[in-house]
Amino acid sequence: TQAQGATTLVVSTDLPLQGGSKDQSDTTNEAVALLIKQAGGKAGKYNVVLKKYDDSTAAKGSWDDAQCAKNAQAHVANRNEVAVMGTYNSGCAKIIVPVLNQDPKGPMLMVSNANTNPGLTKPWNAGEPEKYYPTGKRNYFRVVTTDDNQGSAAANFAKSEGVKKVYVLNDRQTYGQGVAQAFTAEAKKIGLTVLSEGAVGEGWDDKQPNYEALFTKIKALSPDMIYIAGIFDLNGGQLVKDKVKILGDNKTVKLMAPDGFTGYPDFLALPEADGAYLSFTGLAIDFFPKSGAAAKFLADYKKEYKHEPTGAFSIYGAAAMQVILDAISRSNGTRADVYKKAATTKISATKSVVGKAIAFDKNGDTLNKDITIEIVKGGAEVGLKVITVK
Amino acid sequence: MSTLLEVKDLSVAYGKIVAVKGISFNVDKGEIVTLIGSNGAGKSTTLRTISGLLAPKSGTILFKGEQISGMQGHDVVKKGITQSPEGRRIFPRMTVSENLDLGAFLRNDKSEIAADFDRVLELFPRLRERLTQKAGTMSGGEQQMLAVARAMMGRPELLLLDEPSMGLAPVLVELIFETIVKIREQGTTILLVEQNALAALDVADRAYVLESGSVKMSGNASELASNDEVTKAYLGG
Amino acid sequence: MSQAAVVEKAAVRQYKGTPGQIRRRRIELTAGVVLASLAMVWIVVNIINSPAQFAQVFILGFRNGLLYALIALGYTLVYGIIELINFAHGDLFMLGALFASYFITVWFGQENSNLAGWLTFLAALIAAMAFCGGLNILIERLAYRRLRRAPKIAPLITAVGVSFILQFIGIKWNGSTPRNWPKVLPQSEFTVLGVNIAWNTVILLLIAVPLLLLLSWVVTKTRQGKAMRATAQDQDAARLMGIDVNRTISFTFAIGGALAGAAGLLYQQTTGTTNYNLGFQLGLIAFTSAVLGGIGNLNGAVLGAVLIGIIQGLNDGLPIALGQKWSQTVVFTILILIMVFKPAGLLGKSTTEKV
Amino acid sequence: MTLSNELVLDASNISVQFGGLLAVNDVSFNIPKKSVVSLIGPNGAGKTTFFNVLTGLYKPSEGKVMFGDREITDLPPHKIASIGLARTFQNIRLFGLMTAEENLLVAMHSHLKSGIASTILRTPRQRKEEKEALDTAREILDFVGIGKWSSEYARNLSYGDQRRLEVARALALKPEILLLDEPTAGMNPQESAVFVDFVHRVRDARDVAILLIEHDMSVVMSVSERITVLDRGEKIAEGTPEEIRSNQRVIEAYLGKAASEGRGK
Amino acid sequence: MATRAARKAKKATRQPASHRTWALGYLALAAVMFVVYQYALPWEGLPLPIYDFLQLWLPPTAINEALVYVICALGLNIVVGYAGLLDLGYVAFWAIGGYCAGWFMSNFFEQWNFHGLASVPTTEPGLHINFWLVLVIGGAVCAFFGVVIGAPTLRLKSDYLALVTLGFGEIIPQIFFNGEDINGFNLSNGTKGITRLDPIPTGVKDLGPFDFGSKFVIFVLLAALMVFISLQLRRGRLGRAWLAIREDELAASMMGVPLMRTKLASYAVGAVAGGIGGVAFATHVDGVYAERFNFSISIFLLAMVVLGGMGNVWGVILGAFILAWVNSTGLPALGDTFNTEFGTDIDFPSFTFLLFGLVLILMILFKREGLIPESRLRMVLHEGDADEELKPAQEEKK
Ligand SMILES: Nc1ncnc2c1ncn2[C@@H]1O[C@H](COP(=O)(O)OP(=O)(O)OP(=O)(O)O)[C@@H](O)[C@H]1O
Ligand SMILES: Nc1ncnc2c1ncn2[C@@H]1O[C@H](COP(=O)(O)OP(=O)(O)OP(=O)(O)O)[C@@H](O)[C@H]1O
Ligand SMILES: [Mg+2]
Ligand SMILES: [Mg+2]
Repeated sequence: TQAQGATTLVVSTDLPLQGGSKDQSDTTNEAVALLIKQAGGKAGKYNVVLKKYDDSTAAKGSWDDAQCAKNAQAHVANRNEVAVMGTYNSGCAKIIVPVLNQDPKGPMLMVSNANTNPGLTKPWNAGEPEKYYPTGKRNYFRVVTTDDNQGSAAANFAKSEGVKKVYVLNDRQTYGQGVAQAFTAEAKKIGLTVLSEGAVGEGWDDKQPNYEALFTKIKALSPDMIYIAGIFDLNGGQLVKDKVKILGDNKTVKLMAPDGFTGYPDFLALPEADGAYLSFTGLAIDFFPKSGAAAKFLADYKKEYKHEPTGAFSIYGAAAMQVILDAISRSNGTRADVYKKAATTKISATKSVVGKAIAFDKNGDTLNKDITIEIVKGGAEVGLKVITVK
Repeated sequence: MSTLLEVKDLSVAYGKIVAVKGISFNVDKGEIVTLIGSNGAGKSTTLRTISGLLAPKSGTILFKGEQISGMQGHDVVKKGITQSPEGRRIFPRMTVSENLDLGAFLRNDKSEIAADFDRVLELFPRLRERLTQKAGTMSGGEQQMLAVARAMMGRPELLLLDEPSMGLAPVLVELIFETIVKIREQGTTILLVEQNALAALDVADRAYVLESGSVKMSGNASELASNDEVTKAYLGG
Repeated sequence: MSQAAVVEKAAVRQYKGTPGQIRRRRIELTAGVVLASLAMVWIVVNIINSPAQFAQVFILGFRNGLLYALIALGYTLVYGIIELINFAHGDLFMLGALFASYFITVWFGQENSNLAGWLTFLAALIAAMAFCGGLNILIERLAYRRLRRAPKIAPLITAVGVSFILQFIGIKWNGSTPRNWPKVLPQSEFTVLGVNIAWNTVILLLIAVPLLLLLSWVVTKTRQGKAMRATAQDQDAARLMGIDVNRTISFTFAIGGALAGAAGLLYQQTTGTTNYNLGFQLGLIAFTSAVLGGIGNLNGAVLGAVLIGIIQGLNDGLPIALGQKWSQTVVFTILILIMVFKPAGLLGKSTTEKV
Repeated sequence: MTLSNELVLDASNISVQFGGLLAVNDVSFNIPKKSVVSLIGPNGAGKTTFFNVLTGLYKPSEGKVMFGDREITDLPPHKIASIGLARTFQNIRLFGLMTAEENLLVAMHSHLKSGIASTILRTPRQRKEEKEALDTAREILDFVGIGKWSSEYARNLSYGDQRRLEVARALALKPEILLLDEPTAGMNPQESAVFVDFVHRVRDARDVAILLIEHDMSVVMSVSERITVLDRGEKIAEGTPEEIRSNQRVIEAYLGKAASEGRGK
Repeated sequence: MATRAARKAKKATRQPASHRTWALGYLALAAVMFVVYQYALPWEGLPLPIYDFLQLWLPPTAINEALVYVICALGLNIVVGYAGLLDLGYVAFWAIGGYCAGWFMSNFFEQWNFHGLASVPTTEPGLHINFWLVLVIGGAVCAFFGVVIGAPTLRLKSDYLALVTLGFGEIIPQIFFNGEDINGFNLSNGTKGITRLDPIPTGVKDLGPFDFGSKFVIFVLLAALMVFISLQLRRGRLGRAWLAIREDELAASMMGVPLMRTKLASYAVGAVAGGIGGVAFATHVDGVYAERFNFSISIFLLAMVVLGGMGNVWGVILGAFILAWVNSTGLPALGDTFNTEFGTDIDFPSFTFLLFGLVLILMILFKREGLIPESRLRMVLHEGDADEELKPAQEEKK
């Protein structure tokens, strides 16, 4: 009954607004707000207003599991709320999704712009993904593809570039380890020598002042390529600088990183980044079509806020919100209906703010499984090719 | 004789507890004045206030006519007042000679300092034996000697001694009182707080008897020593 | 007392402790020797296995250790004087690094290693030291001074509060993600016996070592140093000696801060990266170094810091080691072992209380 | 020596060395049951150090300490305390933020049995034990004359009462020997005189032997049955107060002319 | 129900009047909140403004989370407030408790199959043990680790001890953080965490994520248990020994108090609370994540103990509650309200560091004895105040 007669519905974002992810989350919120504003604050016949939730706390300075639990309850408790855009961290999603799923008036829809852990939607660890959906209904969707896809695409690309021996590093986070695991597995399968030990390679500690000793060790193994599976924010700049310092430039020993390194002007500005290969699970900002909705949205964003978004994830936030608005507009305005409509979302490439059509498979994963391979040249990401994962 | 130190209507409180309640007294140049009184009478509190470790609640302290109440401790020392405090308060992790050195912290006259150094060691030969021992490991009495010696190193005009004979062996108690007289002869004025009232009255010119934060009696030391009330209460007679 | 007895007494054995203590010490010694020899075996195996690599990572670790040392000294100085574990110190260092970055790159626009860059670097050294020293004085004045007589834990919590505020400044100034800066120190290296040594390591050494020497001269030889040591042991007694306790404490915070400023600049110039939470991690390591060496002891802080730097370097960079992700665990395990065998830190002296 | 009773404590050939300094040099010393004996000597003679050996705070380089027929040389301080050797401190060391009776209850720690579980559950046994302990504590406080302060914080008591409380706390250990280190320091002669009576009362009513370190000769001479004199770590004399008073060596090293002339303090 | 248990408990203990008042107040408040959460909030007829107000300022999950902090802070209070030992790594116990819940109440160890009175069907793979037993296990494991950590280190002097506890507080969480592959063994699932725990069996109903009303009661009772244990111990033989050690270690040992054993006991008892809090917290968020257990949480807990009033359980409860609330709810709700009221668009989360820092500093400067100080402590702290009142006159002169 919560939507009875109500024409104003609440849509929310749930992101870490404090600590290390703050900038990224802020620009995401900006993009989402802009999208809603451009839609005139409407989704079909409903008025929509945006509410921002913060899943981080001051004491911890990063996403906080208890805060996620609290937000989950708050989403459900907020009588007019019908959908959540988020979260940024897969761990947080694992706490929120089951609660939204069991919402007595729901389930409530959640669309993420950044969760890449496969287990949220498909079999991965024990009990996954079923344990996140106690009611058996699927209320969770994401507009980015999962870690496993891009790791294997990267391995294949590396082989095609003549790489024989590769050393894998990961940022010790869920995302980085997932990509590293997929890369390592695929690399071994296709006959590359993986110099690092273990299924996910070696973890780097983002709190270390520098990585020269680490690369000195790696140098002794004389790899052809370093695969850095992780997020640039986790001291990736230092890592790349020290890689070049010890192992030489990215022609001598190749460097490759997943989309956790894309869309960072800071990274591209580094002289040491030159020649590095990047992969992206979708399109990096620089790859957005130079015309159409995506280009326009980016231009509008810059005009509205006078700065660039921190990364592609921010624009993907707007894309996720597009999905939500689309679902609401086709729904009867109740939670129980909105989530159902999301499964049938189809946003065409011309309308999508990320320049690619958006639709979901039965798990809630995006059908968009293109992995773009790029190279850093002259301070910009330059596309090399697109690998489509089967 | 000119008045060196003048305390007027001094009150000092620890939070709500008023430990010194409007006492007045004065010390003339070249005198030995003693404050006696039972435990908790406020003697040490008075000395701590003169030295600037506590700020008075009300009242004034004049030193050579200049107001020093409320001055910071180090400024008071600069004016020429040093104290050998109750409980010794030597620097435990420094050696004996470093402690003595600090006694002369504000002085710059190297040769004079060296002379004074010798002088105090002459007075307390035990300290000379132990120049490199960490002060904190010395025996109670040895620490007491050090505290007095250290205060003397400041070569003050007014020396405040808070129970200098506490914990000293009888021979040394004698010695300390002899020393007090000697110091005075060299031109230092002394304000002495003692439990050993008999000995204190013996060397002092004048005395004030403190009780629960107020001056109860005052007068000539020898007169007080023969006063019945005083004898009964403080001299164990 | 007979003559014989006196002679006999002259031969009294040096005090060794009770049988219980001796037994315990023997167990500890054995354990210590076993652990130390395991460590030696590990080191020797690695040296034989890859000598050049060993030397290389040793030097890299040593350089990080020097940076830790500059921060650790600030901890130790402040602890030494008012027994406060100043949690905000690491964050002060972070602000120092940020200040230096802005000074060199934004305000003076230097991006390359040339004469102008060099001069700016020297100016930045002085400016960063002044900036952090001044800031530290201000912090002491506003946040800690009123708590002089409060139980130790009160200023400790205040320090946490200050740390939050400094991080707030950091996040506003730097942004929430690591920022990369150009360096004006030369990035080239020279090779000695197959080991690469960066020029900036040499520069670091040339700045850090004189600073350390200067500091130890100040503390052991000057009047100020004397005042510091006296204040550390008994503030009231120090006042009675004519020492201006407040000024002495301010001075201590000033030099602690100045060292953090220097460390900030040197850090920024060797790594080229700043982050708002930089101070947290390095502060933790520096604090650990200070305690490892014996808190309050200047030489101890330097020794502890260099040791931790080297251990981290070896652990990160040797083929037969646990690897970087266990770096923190290795450091703290070693710390705990040393504390067990040497409870007052490497150079600290355990003082027994006299009753 | 006139005292031929049974010994409660027998320390033989104790030496303590700090670096190059022999602070206690081959001192043998004993305490007969229910006696009051004193240890005097110039400053730095080694009295406190010797005391610390008896209470287990320092371990001697040489020699051994027997308590009855048990050797206690190597026992940790808390064990020695719990088997019956209690002390007070040269500088008062009460638990200032605990009430007077709590101070006593702490000292009874080793005599109480209840563990964590029974304390949480307040078993009948635990409650009985606590009640008895509290009664004992109050009784001792009454005995030393500060019963009315039993629930006052120790730090709020006056100096003299704090001294009493220290003794009371030591008595709560049910000691066979009570060691007092300069208990009258900071008292005026009047208060010291009261203290002398007090010591006698304790000895008589509480069945303990008392070892006293003291510089106040009027106190020492009036309470001690036997006096031992240390100088520079060595025992230079031992005997009754009269013997000590007239011992030339003691006069020279310690008492000084005035004292020997009978001026007491 | 909550009150009856408490009444019984109270009879058994005969706490002094003030404790009785506080306990009554605590339980009465808890009862009111239970009614609100269990019955008023889900009631459709509740006026929207009240509903919104409660959801914004006092959401049940935030209260439950705060209660977990209360439990842990009470444990830390035993170590820091009672025994006077500075512990900078208390989060390690929280972590161990949390992983006990993760290991024994989920399908994480799918390779093993064991069911102990669990609330899930026996067909579920993994170790499944009844929540109430896991509480006991968590507490016991933590007590064991408390002793293990304490034994080699408790002879250290205070600040060295603080550092060693800090070391353990860093090592143990890092083992969980890196624990996905320890020689091939998956101990903790690394940063992915262990998610979805078994519901809490109560005999009537199994409690899942939505039953915060019932979980609230459980947490209230666990906290009450910790209060009870704290008060009972404090007023017994061990509690006195702790206080004595806090006051003067050397004198305590000379009065027959065995230092090592007494300190270890405080560590062990404190650790039990950490373990219980850890298990409770895991069920609260329905999972365990290695990233939670960092140094800042240890410090946060310490701040709760100090700000509440070291040594006074009621103060600690209040301190923990307030800080936890400010952190999770107060600051964001304040920002929200401000922005809606004044139509501004201020980025409040970016000021939380500043506000939080100011809260800590101002509290210490102006209310340093804590919100509800222990009477003993008030004395020392006021002594400082007194000097301060005296000092300014001098300092201005400078
Ligand atoms: N730091 C303090 N805080 C609170 N009260 C104090 C403090 N110091 C002293 N007092 C109180 O002030 C009063 C005077 O104490 P003071 O030390 O001046 O006495 P005194 O005459 O020196 O005694 P004594 O002969 O014992 O040294 C006493 O009642 C004492 O309890
Ligand atoms: N830890 C130590 N290190 C070095 N010397 C010490 C140590 N402890 C005591 N001494 C020295 O041993 C000697 C004996 O000290 P002790 O404290 O036993 O003397 P005491 O007889 O109690 O003297 P007092 O009457 O002055 O208290 C002193 O000279 C002292 O300096
Ligand atoms: Mg006094
Ligand atoms: Mg002595």
